[in-house]
Amino acid sequence: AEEPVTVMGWGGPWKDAIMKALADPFSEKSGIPVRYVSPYDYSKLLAMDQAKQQQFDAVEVNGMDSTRMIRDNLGTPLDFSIIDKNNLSPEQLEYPNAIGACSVATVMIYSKKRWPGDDHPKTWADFWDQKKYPGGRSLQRTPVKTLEFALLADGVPKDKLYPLDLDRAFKKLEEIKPHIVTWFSTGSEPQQLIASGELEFTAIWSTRANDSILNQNQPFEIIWDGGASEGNAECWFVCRGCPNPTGAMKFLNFAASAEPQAAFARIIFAAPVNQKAYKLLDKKFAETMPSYPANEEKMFQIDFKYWVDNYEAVTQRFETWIQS
Amino acid sequence: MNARIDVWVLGASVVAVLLYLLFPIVVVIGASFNPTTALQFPPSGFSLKWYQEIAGNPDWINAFIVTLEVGAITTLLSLLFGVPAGFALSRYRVKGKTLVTALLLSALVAPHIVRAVSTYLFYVPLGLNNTILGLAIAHSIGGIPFVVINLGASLRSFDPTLERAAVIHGAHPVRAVLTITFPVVAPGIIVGALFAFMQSAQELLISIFVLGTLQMPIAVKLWEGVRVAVDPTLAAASSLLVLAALGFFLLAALARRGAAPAPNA
Amino acid sequence: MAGSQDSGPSPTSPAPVLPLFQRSWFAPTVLLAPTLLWLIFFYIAPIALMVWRGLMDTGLQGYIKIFSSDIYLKVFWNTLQISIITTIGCLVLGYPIAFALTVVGRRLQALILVLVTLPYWLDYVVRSYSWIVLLGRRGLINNILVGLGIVDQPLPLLFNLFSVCVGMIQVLLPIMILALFGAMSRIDRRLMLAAEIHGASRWRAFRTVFFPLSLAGVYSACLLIFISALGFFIVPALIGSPRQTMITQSILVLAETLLNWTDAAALSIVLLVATMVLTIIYDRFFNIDRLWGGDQR
Amino acid sequence: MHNVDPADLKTAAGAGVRLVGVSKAFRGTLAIDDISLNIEPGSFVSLLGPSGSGKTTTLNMIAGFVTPDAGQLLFDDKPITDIPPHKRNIGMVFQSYALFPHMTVFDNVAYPLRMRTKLRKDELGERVREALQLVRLSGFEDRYPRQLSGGQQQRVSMARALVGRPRLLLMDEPLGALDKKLRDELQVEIKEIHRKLGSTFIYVTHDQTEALTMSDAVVVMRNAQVAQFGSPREVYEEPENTFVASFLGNANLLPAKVVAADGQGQTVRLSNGAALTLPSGGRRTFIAGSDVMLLLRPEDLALAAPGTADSATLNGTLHEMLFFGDSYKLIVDIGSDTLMLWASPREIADLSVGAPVRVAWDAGRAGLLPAGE
Amino acid sequence: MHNVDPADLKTAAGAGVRLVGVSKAFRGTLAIDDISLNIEPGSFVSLLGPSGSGKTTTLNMIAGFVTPDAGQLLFDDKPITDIPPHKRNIGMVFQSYALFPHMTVFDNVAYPLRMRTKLRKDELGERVREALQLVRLSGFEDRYPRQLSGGQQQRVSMARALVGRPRLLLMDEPLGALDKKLRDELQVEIKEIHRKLGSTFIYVTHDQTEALTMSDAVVVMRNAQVAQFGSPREVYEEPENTFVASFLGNANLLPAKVVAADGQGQTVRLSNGAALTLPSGGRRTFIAGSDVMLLLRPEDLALAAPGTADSATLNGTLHEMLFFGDSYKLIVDIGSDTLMLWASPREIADLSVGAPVRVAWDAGRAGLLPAGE
Ligand SMILES: Nc1ncnc2c1ncn2[C@@H]1O[C@H](COP(=O)(O)OP(=O)(O)OP(=O)(O)O)[C@@H](O)[C@H]1O
Ligand SMILES: Nc1ncnc2c1ncn2[C@@H]1O[C@H](COP(=O)(O)OP(=O)(O)OP(=O)(O)O)[C@@H](O)[C@H]1O
Ligand SMILES: [Mg+2]
Ligand SMILES: [Mg+2]
Repeated sequence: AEEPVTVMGWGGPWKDAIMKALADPFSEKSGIPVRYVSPYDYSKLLAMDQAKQQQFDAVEVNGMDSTRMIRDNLGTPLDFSIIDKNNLSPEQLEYPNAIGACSVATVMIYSKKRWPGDDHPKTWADFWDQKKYPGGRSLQRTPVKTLEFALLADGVPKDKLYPLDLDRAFKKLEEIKPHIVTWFSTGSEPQQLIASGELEFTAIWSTRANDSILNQNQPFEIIWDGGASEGNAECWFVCRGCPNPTGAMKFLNFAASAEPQAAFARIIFAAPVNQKAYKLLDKKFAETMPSYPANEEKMFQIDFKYWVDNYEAVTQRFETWIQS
Repeated sequence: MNARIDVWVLGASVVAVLLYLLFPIVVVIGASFNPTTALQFPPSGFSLKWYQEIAGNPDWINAFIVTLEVGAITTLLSLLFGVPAGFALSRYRVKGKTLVTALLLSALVAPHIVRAVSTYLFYVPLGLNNTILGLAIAHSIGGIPFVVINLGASLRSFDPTLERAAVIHGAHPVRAVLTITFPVVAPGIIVGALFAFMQSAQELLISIFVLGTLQMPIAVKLWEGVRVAVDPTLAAASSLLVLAALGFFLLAALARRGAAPAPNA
Repeated sequence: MAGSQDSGPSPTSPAPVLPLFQRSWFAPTVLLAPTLLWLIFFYIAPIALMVWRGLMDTGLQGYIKIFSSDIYLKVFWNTLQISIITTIGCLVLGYPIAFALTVVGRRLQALILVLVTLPYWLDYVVRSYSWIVLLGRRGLINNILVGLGIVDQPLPLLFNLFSVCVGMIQVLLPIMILALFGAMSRIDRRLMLAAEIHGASRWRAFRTVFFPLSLAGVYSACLLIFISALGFFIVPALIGSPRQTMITQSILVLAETLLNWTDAAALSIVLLVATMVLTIIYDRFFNIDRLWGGDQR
Repeated sequence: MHNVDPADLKTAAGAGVRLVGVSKAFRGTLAIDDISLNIEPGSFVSLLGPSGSGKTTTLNMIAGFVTPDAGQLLFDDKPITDIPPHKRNIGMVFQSYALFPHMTVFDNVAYPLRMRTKLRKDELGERVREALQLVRLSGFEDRYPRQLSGGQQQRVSMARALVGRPRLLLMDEPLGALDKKLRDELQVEIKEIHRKLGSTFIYVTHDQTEALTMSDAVVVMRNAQVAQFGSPREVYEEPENTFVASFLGNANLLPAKVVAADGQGQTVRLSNGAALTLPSGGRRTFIAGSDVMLLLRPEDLALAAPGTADSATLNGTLHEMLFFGDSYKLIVDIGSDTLMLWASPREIADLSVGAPVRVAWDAGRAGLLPAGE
Repeated sequence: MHNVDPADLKTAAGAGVRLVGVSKAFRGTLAIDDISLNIEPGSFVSLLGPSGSGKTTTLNMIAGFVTPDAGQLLFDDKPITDIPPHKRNIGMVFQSYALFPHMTVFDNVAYPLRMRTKLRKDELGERVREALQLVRLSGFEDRYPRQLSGGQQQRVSMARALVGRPRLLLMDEPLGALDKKLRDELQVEIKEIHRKLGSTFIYVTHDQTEALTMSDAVVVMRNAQVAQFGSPREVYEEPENTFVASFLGNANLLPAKVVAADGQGQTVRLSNGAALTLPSGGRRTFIAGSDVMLLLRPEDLALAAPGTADSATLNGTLHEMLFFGDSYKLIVDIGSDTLMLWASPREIADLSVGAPVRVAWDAGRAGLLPAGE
């Protein structure tokens, strides 16, 4: 039999989606079995690399970790004799040694039950306005995106965000701090809190927002304006020193193509980077995707280069601030 | 005894504490029947589909099996190392007893993330990563203190005259300890073993690192789900675990019926 | 009733007298050595190696950072505070139930024990969801309070120190109860009868006889709970606020998010050393021997 | 030796205790079987009986530690359940001592005083020392129970029971672990305290001499039942059955058949053929032909001068002779049965095992009991 | 009653035990103070003494549970440390029974057999049932210790010690919790077993009658020391000091002064002025003028016919008369001192308290002891 490809990524429903949309059809087609390993843990990938015991062949990492992988050169140069560039769209090849996998964003959602009319919150400035829009709100416990939201709320235009004006951002954050119900750290927390009525509006991952609205019928609506898009930064890599690079390339060739990307998006709402996939998606559904051009326009792109360089220092500052 | 205030107060506080302890179980079991993907209590309807999903998903079944395997070996190792240590610490004047104790107890707090990373790196040359045994060894570090402490507490009340009686009637001291001391303090050892198993079953980070590529114990399975999205499968899996524990207790109770009678009639 | 074994008169000292083991270094060495080696090899050595590598890479920088930043002091203080409250809470809630276990009939005892240990099998993560159901702004308690008009604004019960303690106590209470029950069931019940027949009301018999005799068990159970509480991270992360950040969470951020293993290891070492120091202080006050069944005085 | 004047002791009225048809079973073992007793206020009652006959259980029931399965317990004519144990003003010596291990001897003994009275510190110390002196343990105040020998622990338990001058004292073999000498001394003390206190004493013992010398009434227990309840003299001199007769003191019980019974007395024939005539008296009478047991107490037997032939003597051979310190125990073979009697060192000077002897018996003190059982 | 034929028992040679200058202190309390003893193989030695005198500690030392602070212990002339306790082939009855709570009575008793022998299952059962029958506990095989009364537990402990037919049997008050009747029966059994087994028996008791009747030798202990070591007759009839005299049996000890001492005998004067002459014999002699104690055992005293005047009588008044079942105990006031003696029911028929009485004494059996302890 063929040597299996080991893939590391997020678990739970994410894993189910990967298996159904990518791995199973791939195995069926190529005869190469896929072993999917979760949970996603970048530090583990790093530990394996340090120990020269890399066991993951292909990984799909988030924007921040993509940038780190590229910086630390943890990937293997892609073999375009196996990967057919023709099946890809240019957006997927933005980063070296990587192929764009999916596009996610962090957005604001609000309760339509609470603000049924047109007088609903529309911007981060509204989110900050506790007087006009009282109610439970939450943000993610990370400086990435949160500081950007604060600056947007303070009136900084979205193309002038970077390099971040940290003092200004923290000053603005100080205003909202007493009104934050919770600083969530897992994707499921805001979902639960919406369901149990604790939150009226919140920052949330677009995938989870769509799951709540479309699958759980929560009466919420996404505000794309001022959303934080990861753009094309969430990528597939083939790991340095992995046991089965050839298989991994074959897998990437399949996974990055349009049809699996569309299938994947349908299941887990993670938008395709491969624009060709939009042809396969229902229009109405496509409009809920962060990489849908109309939506992407309204959002800003997270500058992961900035973040990778400043992550530790800003996180320390953010943690000190948040804990006080 | 006739009804008395103190009995009522005690009874009421017992019921209150039990309600507090059991409340999460009620919520989780309730939520596991919710028909939609939301974790919701009280459930908006009744559906067994999350249970069906678990039954039909080999991942969950494997997770249960892995948890059992790791837990069993952990318990065994904890007993193997914990029982002699507990015995030595409670019976002998040992130099540096405080230090040994401190070392044992520190294993309970040692941040798991640090143990996870360091154990992973340490295991690489030993080839213990991705083995059930490797994880069980790592978990035994947290299980040993439980065995030692519970055994120590039991030995404290053990009447040493019993051991003397055994030795004088022909038992080699080691045999006296095995046939008299250990059976008498067995409840303490069993509680320690139970704790050792439980801490293994709930441990997360070391499991993620050491057992990463292939298998996944139940705690990791639950955690990875939660990090992305919560749906009632998690509640259903948790409920099954609790029900399994309950079933285990019932079986144990049935097995004990007719065996040794009550200790204090 | 008639003289059971465990409390018969035994005037001679309970010192270790197994004659085989009279060469006092031999047996304890044989018994302890494997365990110590095991711990040193699989627990101390990996951490020491990692710390050593860190020192090689970056020197003492990590430690300097820890002791010069307020944030870690604050985190240490949080950890201490939460652990103390949790320990006291567990003791207050666990003592009556452990006591009740010693007086009820055998069947009821078995039932309560099962009910007490059952929550232990519930995953940490899933059970914190239930506290949202109970304590949230739209949770059961607030719904009742607001519904009855006792308060007009929902009380902030969730995502604060209170909820963290509620969650942690619920997790650790079974251990506390079992540890206390173990200690209490070794107290000779006839002593309570003797106290009552000599004029003590039940309450005073409890106070003057049962309670002092249970103290040794209380101390060791508290140490166990306190030390276990020090290492928590899921509960404060899910139902606490950032103000209740505990040390393990900080270590997690360093190790998992920032990939700064050197500092993470340094912080862990500080935590480990602190634990050892606490244990030694405990020994000073309460005599660690009690934990192992040594003499009471 | 006893410097404490028990006249100091405050006199409290003794409590009356009544058991009505009380039973108790432990998982199938009947420990108490339908017992009724009426214990007069202020009396000294001993419970006597073989090991396992239910003495401790009876005491525990009176203390309220064991709930009867059936029957009623009255304390001063009130059902006992109406009074919580600590208000019953009882003192108790436990068979297993039940000393508080975390308290010194002093604190153990002071316990009832601290619970029941508000004595000043010096008065309290005085009373405790007094009690310890009574049990000969002055100077042991600061020891812990585990530093005492068995007998010393028992005495501390007794001091604790006595110190509060309770209305009812329950003592479960309080002198069981003591040597004869100390036992004798403490028996005298206990009687003295009983007299001065006026409390009711219920005293479990397995020593019949103790029961007979100390008590106003003796309850002989057997197999969870009361075999006989009466004054020491009654139970000793007029036992109701062979069990009581042989349990209390030594008894020669010889199977016999009544051959004649009239106003003058009853004549019985032993299995070795000898016929004996008992004068009529207060004892039980049997019709001619009944199978009976003839009770001859060793102290009513004596060696008769050899050669004298008399209807009140029995012939036999000396089978065994045991040294008992103050006397010798003789076993005499009279054919089908043996007789036991005591002889002083002087009397046996010229006797040896195997020698023929004649035993004289006191017809007026012999008794007849129903045979069987 | 005893259907088991002890002749079945295999004869094992008894072990010899020697203590040479042994001492032991517990935190300042001297429990054993420089004791030397030589216990012959196969003998039956009783340890007798007041509560707390060190009996249990001595036994524990022989068993090897307590290490002496000083001195040496020899077992069959080998230092005891050379033989580990479990190989010493000892049986032991513990003062606190020390039954294994998790085993049934059967398993408790079978324990030594399982440890020391490889008996077949049926043989084992046979031996256990035999041992239980000896202690009258047939039918209790399946009970757990906590379901037994105090006395029943003690008997199980005894069966466990006996069942293995050990070379040395240590018994710490093995009959302490039993009633007189059972005690008498079991004493006979124990002696019988001793005879058949040929083992050495070391027997702690607080009952001097038991010690005197059963033993080949008696060790009287006092305050951690040996007060006297000798045959029962020696210690009873020739006590070395007043402690031994009064501890063993009843003793009338009268302070006296030797007024004359020659080959014929010694004459002493009591504090009430009466002079008594003792014939010379094997006893201790004192020079004239010494302060001594005159020892008169109650059994050597008797009521003399009133009116007879004799140098071997003492005059007094009857002070007290106590019923003892088989006899009456009389206390006679002779001025400065009191005398205790026994009388049969017949003798006291016409006596009442306060009456003048004459007490005859047996000069040949009286003894003199050094005064002052
Ligand atoms: N907890 C119990 N479970 C079962 N049987 C019991 C229990 N307690 C006592 N018994 C039984 O009840 C009977 C009476 O016991 P009790 O303790 O009253 O005897 P006792 O007269 O005090 O004897 P002793 O003189 O030996 O102390 C005994 O046969 C005993 O075995
Ligand atoms: N562990 C101990 N700590 C302190 N003193 C002790 C200890 N064991 C015994 N003693 C003391 O040593 C002395 C001798 O005790 P031992 O038990 O040998 O007496 P015993 O002769 O068996 O008395 P009893 O007839 O009352 O059982 C006593 O005064 C006792 O208080
Ligand atoms: Mg009893
Ligand atoms: Mg003793």
